[in-house]
Amino acid sequence: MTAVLTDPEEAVAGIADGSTVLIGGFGMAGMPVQLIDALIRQGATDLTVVSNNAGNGDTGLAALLAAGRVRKMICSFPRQSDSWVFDGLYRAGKIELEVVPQGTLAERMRAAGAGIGAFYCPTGVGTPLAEGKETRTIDGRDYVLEYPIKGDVALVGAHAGDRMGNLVYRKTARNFGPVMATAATLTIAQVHHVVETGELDPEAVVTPCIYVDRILDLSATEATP
Amino acid sequence: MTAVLTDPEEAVAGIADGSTVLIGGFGMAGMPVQLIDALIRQGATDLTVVSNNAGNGDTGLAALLAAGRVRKMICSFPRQSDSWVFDGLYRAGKIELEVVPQGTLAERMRAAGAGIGAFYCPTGVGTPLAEGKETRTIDGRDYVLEYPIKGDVALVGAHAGDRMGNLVYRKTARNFGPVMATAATLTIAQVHHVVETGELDPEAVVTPCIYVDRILDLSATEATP
Amino acid sequence: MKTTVKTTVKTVEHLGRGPLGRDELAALVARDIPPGSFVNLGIGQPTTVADHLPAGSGVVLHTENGMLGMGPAARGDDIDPDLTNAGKVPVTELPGASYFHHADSFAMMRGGHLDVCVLGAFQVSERGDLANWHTGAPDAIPAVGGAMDLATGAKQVFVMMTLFTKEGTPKLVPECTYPLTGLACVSRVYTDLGVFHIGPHGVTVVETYGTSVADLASRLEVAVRPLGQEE
Amino acid sequence: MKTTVKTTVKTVEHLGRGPLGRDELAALVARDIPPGSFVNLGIGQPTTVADHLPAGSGVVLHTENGMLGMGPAARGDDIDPDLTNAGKVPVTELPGASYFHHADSFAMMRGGHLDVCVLGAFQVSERGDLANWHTGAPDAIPAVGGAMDLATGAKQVFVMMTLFTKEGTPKLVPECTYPLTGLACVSRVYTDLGVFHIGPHGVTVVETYGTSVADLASRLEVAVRPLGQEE
Repeated sequence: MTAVLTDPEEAVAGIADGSTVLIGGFGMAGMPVQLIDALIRQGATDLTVVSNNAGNGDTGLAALLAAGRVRKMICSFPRQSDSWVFDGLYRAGKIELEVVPQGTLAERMRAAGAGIGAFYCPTGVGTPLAEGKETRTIDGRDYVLEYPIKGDVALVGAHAGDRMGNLVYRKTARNFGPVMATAATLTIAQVHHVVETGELDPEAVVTPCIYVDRILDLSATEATP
Repeated sequence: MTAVLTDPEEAVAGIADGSTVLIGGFGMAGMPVQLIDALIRQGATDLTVVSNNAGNGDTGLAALLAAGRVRKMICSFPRQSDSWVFDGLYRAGKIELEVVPQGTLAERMRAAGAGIGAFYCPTGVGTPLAEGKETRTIDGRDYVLEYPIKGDVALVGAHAGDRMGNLVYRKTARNFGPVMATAATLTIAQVHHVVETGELDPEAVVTPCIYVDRILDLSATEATP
Repeated sequence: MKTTVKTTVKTVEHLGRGPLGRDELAALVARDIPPGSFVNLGIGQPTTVADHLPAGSGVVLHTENGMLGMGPAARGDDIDPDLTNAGKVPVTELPGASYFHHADSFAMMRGGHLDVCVLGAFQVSERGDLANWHTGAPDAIPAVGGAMDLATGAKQVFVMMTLFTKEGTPKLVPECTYPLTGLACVSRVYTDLGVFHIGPHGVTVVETYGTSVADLASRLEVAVRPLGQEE
Repeated sequence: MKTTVKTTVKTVEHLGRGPLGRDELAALVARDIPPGSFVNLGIGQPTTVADHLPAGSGVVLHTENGMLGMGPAARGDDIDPDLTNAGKVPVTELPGASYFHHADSFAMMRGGHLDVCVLGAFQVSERGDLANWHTGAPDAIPAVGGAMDLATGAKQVFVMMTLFTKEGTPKLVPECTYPLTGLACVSRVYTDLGVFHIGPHGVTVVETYGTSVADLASRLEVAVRPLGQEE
């Protein structure tokens, strides 16, 4: 059953050193900023972080990196105009990097959530990102074998949730959240508000409650938009 | 661009002999009955039909089978209390049957729609349905290699569509429709009514218009529920 | 590696009564489903477990045709042809329900997100192999549905069945003779004559109804141990 | 197997003018996108193609961060942090839009459902190999984003680029020297000096701007043929 919490520290309690943490968001849209900040205070270290980017500016994921908590980044696009924290760590040899094509990143997490052992993917064939990977020709087309990425924890930013744990997102802030929620042992979502069970349209629920362990309700700490 | 049609004959025009036809529905929920009836009148034969069941009673898919148009059924559950048409053809050796676990059936069509070449699936390992299939142990668990099922045509029953071709479904009538819509070269959906573009909630669209080639609007021929 | 587990819990032999009736069996399964679990109930007898889940249990029912939060069977005006369970029986929707398509529904199953599924069976082996989709009869038309997906995907597979066929042949067996649904997937077997747990070290009898552990041991080819004597 | 294709269509040499400006190039690409297409425009210069699509073209824009039916860039009060394009620029929503998650969005791409994507490039080879994600410089931090997914998935990949680097090195080359994004995926190359089609029999010049086919042929190491002389 999903726990609905208002205390960010409680929301991230128990995340262990060495965990693989899936962090949603694409740029700032869907980024679970309050959960990341709480994770920094919580102190877990030696983390592998899976996220599309590798932090922007000095806050959020960049702050987690700056605090030295991340051993390895798995992402599609670390280099951005404001990714100076990651850039510095990488150039100093203080962080490992695995670059994965964006769709393969999403599909590998989907595979983890869907119980798929591995899949043949056409993306990246013949490129440096396929080096060392098993390939196979199927029906005349070449594919690379890709394996699931499973998280110990997923931190997801959704728009709203209900008391049972169902989630809805808003516009392109949906991005990686629904996939990551399926791929982690412990899924923690921050939402702008929590509604009573039954208030979300069952046809429009994006993440069913089965995938959500904890919800951090930000409504008490955020100004209503 | 999606064609919105009111004539069932126009909706199924051009389906060729020998086609693989994906037919949505689970029991009667989501079954595209009017499209199947039109396909019977259209006359295409030597079909491979992919659907969860193999027809009920004497109408719909059962009538297509009775008309001798189907060379092969790919389904998860042909045998039902009222599947006498299929049962008779099968026992008479007049139809081929490939039985696929229900989730593997859905995932194989999803793979076709998602450009996945093949995937390692844990379902069916060690059972007769895995016989002759390639297997592999990954991280200590056994998997069977499964290949995509691609349709030449998908016939889907949705609840409503807009003029651009976006679809929404209703309750458990959603079932196979959204997956089949992605997996066929030509996707034809029947809907109870068509609304103006912009009237469907973009957050709640289940099948984006890119997957839909033709919509058959039943509102003129159906009593409003 | 052999480990010895000794517990002070003892098998309960309900001797002053007959075997469990179908309703009693369903109630027993319902009792053992942890509150708040996500559960899929198979077609047929397992479906009746829903009627015995206590109010407020927080158990959420999944149906593989694309719904979480399924309610009881629909009656009268509540019947909606667009809302059925996996057995194609009209059902209802509870607050907090959600709908999803078949690939998402089976991703949920295959991905190990359901806590429990309850299935019927022709046979269960002492290793937990399940046979429940095909009698192997030469004229039978094979039909598997979602049985293999459930057997493979759920965290725990509970089986409900009679312990013996009408002909008196045991259904809890050393090795399944019917075609398999899944390998080493069943963790508990609920029968009219007793409840069995299947673990890495074999079959344990948790309770008996209208019979004793010794009697069951003599009638089954499978080695069954009472609780407290697991090896 | 070699086949000989002869057409009566001739390459158009626009000689009484200079090379195409960036806006003219974007307009040229926009002109060649069939009405009603589903299109993904890459980050940077390709994004500007949207400004040149004629009203009523019915072209539907996809953005890989989970939207179909993307509108123009948002300004002023329309800016919504929850609605951006793949370049993280705030955009707007058109009637008939839909949202989906990242796995669904890239399934749409990988599955071959987009008619056209338009990408920038460092190099394109005569076989249509694309290099656009990495300069191969030893100190560069690799970052691929969705480039490989688009190159692999779209039915047609259009490239927009200058034909030569600032140093005068051709970017349409016999063999890419930069790390590849995709193999044999580019079908058309739109440059300031000319438009090229890449087919199974090599590179054809469709139009030139401020230069001639003969001049381009002399400056490129790739064999380029005028239209009507494809082999």
